[in-house]
Amino acid sequence: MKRRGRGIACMWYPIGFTVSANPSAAMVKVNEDGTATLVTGTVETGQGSLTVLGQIAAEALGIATDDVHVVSADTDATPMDSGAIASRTTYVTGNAVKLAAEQARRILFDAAAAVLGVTSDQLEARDRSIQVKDYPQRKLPIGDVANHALTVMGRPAIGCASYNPQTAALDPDTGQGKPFSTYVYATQIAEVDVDDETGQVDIIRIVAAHDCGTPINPMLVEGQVEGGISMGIGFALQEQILFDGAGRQVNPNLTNYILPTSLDMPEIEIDIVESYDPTGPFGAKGVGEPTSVPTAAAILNAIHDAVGVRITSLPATSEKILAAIKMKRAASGSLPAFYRRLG
Amino acid sequence: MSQDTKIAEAKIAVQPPSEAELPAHRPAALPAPPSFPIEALVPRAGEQTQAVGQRVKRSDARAHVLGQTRYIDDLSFPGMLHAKIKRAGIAAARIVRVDTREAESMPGVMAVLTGREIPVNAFGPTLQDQPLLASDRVFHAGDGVAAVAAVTEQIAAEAIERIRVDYEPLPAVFDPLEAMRDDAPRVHPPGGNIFMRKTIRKGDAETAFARAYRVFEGRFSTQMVEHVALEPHASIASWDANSRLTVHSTLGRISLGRADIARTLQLPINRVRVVATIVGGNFGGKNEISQEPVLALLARKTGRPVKGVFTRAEEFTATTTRHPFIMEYKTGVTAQGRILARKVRLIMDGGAYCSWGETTLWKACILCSGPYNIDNLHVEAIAVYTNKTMAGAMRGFGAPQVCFAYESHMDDIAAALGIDPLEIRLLNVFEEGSKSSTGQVLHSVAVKDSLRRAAARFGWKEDRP
Amino acid sequence: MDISLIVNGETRSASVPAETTLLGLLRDHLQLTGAKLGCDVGDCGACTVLVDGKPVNACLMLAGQAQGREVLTIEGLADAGALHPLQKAFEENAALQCGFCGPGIILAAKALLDRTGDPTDGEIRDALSGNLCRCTGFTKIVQAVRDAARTQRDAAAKRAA
Amino acid sequence: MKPFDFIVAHDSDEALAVLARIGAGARLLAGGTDLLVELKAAARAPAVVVDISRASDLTRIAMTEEGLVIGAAVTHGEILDSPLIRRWAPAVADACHSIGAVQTRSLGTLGGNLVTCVPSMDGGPVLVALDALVTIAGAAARRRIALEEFFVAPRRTALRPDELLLEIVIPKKSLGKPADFQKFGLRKGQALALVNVAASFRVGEPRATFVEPRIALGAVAPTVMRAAQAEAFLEGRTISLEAMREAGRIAAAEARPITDFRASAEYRRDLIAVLTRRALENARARAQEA
Repeated sequence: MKRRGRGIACMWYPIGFTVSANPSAAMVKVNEDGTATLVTGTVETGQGSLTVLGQIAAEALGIATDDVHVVSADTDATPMDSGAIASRTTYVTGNAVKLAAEQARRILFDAAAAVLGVTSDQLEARDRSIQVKDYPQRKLPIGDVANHALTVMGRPAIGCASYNPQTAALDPDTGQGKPFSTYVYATQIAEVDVDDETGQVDIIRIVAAHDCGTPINPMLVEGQVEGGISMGIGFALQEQILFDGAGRQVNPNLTNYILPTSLDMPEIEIDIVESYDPTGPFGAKGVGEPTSVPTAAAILNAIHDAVGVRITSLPATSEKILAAIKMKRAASGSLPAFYRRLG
Repeated sequence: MSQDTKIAEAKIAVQPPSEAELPAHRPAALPAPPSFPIEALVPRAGEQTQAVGQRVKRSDARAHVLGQTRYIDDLSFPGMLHAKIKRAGIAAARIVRVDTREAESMPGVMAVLTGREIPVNAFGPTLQDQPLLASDRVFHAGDGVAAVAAVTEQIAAEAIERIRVDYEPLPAVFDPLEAMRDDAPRVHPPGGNIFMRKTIRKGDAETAFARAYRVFEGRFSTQMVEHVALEPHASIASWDANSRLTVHSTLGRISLGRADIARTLQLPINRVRVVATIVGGNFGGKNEISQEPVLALLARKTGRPVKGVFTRAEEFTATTTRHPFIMEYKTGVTAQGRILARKVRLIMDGGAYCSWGETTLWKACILCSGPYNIDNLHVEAIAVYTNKTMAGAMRGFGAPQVCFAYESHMDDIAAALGIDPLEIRLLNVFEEGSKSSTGQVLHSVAVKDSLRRAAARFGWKEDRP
Repeated sequence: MDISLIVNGETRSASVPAETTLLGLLRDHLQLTGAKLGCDVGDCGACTVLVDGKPVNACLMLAGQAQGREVLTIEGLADAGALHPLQKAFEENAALQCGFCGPGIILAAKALLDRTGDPTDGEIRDALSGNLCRCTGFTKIVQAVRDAARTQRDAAAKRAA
Repeated sequence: MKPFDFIVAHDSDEALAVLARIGAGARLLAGGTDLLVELKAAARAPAVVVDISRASDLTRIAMTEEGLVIGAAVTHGEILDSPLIRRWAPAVADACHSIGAVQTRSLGTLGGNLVTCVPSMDGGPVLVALDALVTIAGAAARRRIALEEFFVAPRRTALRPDELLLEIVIPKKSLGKPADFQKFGLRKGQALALVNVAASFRVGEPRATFVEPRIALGAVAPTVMRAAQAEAFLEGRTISLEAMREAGRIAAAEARPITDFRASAEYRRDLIAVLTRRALENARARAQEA
């Protein structure tokens, strides 16, 4: 029969490389009509990083996300970036983008200040305008300002910046130090049914509460969580590279390396935990990797809750689970005749 | 306004030709007419311009749904050749002889390359212990031993079957615990198989165990898994008239990829250009060069662009994987469930090469105590070579492995003490200003919130049926 | 051998070796690179196209088998004037991340919606079980298919009214 | 794939003529979902691939005097869409639905599934449990044998090099017979069977006994096997859960599973016992619905 169980797991995970420098640089060019071009050396590998970076540039310039065009991934044209790795893009490259956009914005403020008769630090960029703080009626369209900076002042509004997260070396004997600038946190709870005759696990649902600092784009944060969980499910229950006695892989194909399919994925409920990291761009941290960190633990704890067996080696295949159930029954003396005969 | 939008707004009207104008059979090479995006993505003037926190559509979504995103394998250049790499298929051996004559004589084969022809035949983000093509010694079965460029992929595939390699088999080791023994075969002689150690020591774990209400022990292990990005590793190498190399590649980190390509080919960095399009999935698996210098050398030999696309089998056997771990935990707690001390021993199976093993070992070492306040902590983490597929960067760098262990262990402790799994976590987790395993003072700590919100959403405290 | 077939509503022909797959014909000879090569043995579904309205793995079909048949690839899904409701829903939901599985998934979903106007989540998941996706966990993909089905039903109801 | 020639056969006679002419150098392609995978990995290509996917006499589903006839080149998708099969042999549709995913079922054929004859095939057990027959066409003559006799060994059938599988016949007596198909794989989508079991029986009057029980097992022997001892145990016995459970135990004991990287023999035995009981339970439920 199917037995229901639930399991919880929480985790912490750092943003960026361990101690070592991992800078990103970025360039933001405000065009003479107020649109902008962001140039970044990162590579879009599916996370939506270019969209998020565009949003950060747009927010800093007070324009719409679609006003920003993002150029990426060409070493001849784009500045240094440590890459799409270590959940660092939103935080590290995002900080670089924000700094670059702010540099460009400073030029716009300088241009607007003279026209509006205020000092640069009295200005803000909002709603496609450069305006006097607290006096929204005193404003200039951002395109006019950019054009003025370019054609009258001869100072195109271009900003370049780089960012490297702050870390401190670890003591080689004690490991004490500051290996990362910041961390994210999460909890996932899994609900499962375990068939106690076959060991098969049905994951009913997973609730995931993730902290990523400010979610720059909640829809993309959800996408990361959902995808990370699917990878975590494979890690928990199905996936493994197997070797023969001579060190050759037995299952190097998608027939026998068992990925979760659409039918294997449960309902996922996501809660983005409110949080703000003052060191991140607009309070953001990151979300890519941590989404698949607690999934296996939550599922394995749920299996334990359902049928009382602790599987200590992944993946928790149905065969492993059934063997553990049988062993438990044998140990408790309540071994059904069914198993006694076959055993 | 983005470039896409300009195209969209222009609403290029293409009138399809009438039936009568169309020839019944079009020549095969004629590309299909492109579809055009329809509505503009730009908000109307006057709409709020707040960008952060918005559920903005992805900037690549339109191209994705139209099938217009160009991945590396969707590109081709005039005269382009196709490369295939011959894989060793043996886990440890000395390469006695590589006979490429039959392959070279096949019609359509334009060039063959072996490891000896690579200027600097070693790479790796920490230790440069990995050859691009094995030249003297094979370290795992997925090592490449020779490469072919041919006019079609089919001919290249057949040509590598006709390359004969004589091996002198060497003793191999596959189990990390066996590999740690002094008498084990050495994966990279003369060095030993333990290629890295990390330690964390904080407080005094042994003394704290002695005063603990109970001490729990657990041993956990995890398997080797593959990233399985749907898009296989693919690259195209071509040279221009000024001997400048352009590599279109699925690399997820082009800045460092370029440096590696330049170094292995002994080129000034400014003579190398790396272009990535949108990568069809990474998850850590596309953060290092793989075949790019090999393709570059084949392209230089032939004077033609050379494309290489890994087969799905190569994705498994010749690219990095997730590190398997063996994790031993010992935890001392009070009767109320507060953790007094923890001791952890981690053994990480690196496979044949270090790759991103150092950062994986470090992250596992730092994170393995969990998001918990533990004053007395001792972690020993060891990385070991074996003659298996190399492990490398993969989503979480050791964190999913140790989380499985520390959270399974936590539930076992909770069950033994009769404490609710949620409560024991709330009792021990970090708060704002907590000190981490490395003594770092933590800020913007949200783990308690995440526990409470997940529990509320799930209905953890509601009566169970 | 000479192949003639209808691709995205147009008659196309090509002369290819007999061992050419339909996927090879589309990508290498007809320059339609929307269908992707992900595994080459029918496990991943990235090469899914519709042949006479049915989803097939183009890597497991010889070009010769498609002789005279109607093939729909992702490039032919949008009408000259509008995105297909599935394309619109996938875009709005950010249902694709790296996008590599997308053309196959959208076409598999189209085959489902052509047969079933109001599919259950179970039917949607069953229809997509031949398309592996490593990025999304399928949550937003299922949502997008659901949304597209509703859009189509609403449009049909409007037409009927 | 290595080069080969491609010929389209419009009916079985054309295909047989090619086989007669070229012999073992020719391979028949029905759906191609197995054949192309094989050819992509093969060191040598066949001389000719003969496409029978549109052969007119291999693609029919029809009710005849003898029973329900399914052409060898009928796809799994067509079986799922067939009201005849859904009405008279729903367990066959269930088995076909469990094969691969929709893409596989669009191309893959029932005949191909049987002829490829891998131990884990899903089409075989359910048809054996329904006492299906197959018609084999040769250059000179046709012959009909029980499907059970058709399977010889892994990847080997009773077909001679100059013969082809023409059609599958579910005999009249088995139409509407309560039956069920159970499969256990390593995941829910695109699963290969670790074990599959099909069971059928008729409900005897007046005491509700098992009549003509059939239990066929897949993936636990070189080819599809009948659990003869379990069937004998059930024959004439009053239908009960305990009897079904015991039949499962007997079937598990008489199976000959192997250990491979997918699962151990012991686990497969455990699964047979469970799946056999569940197949019998579901067949009874179908009988009660009817």
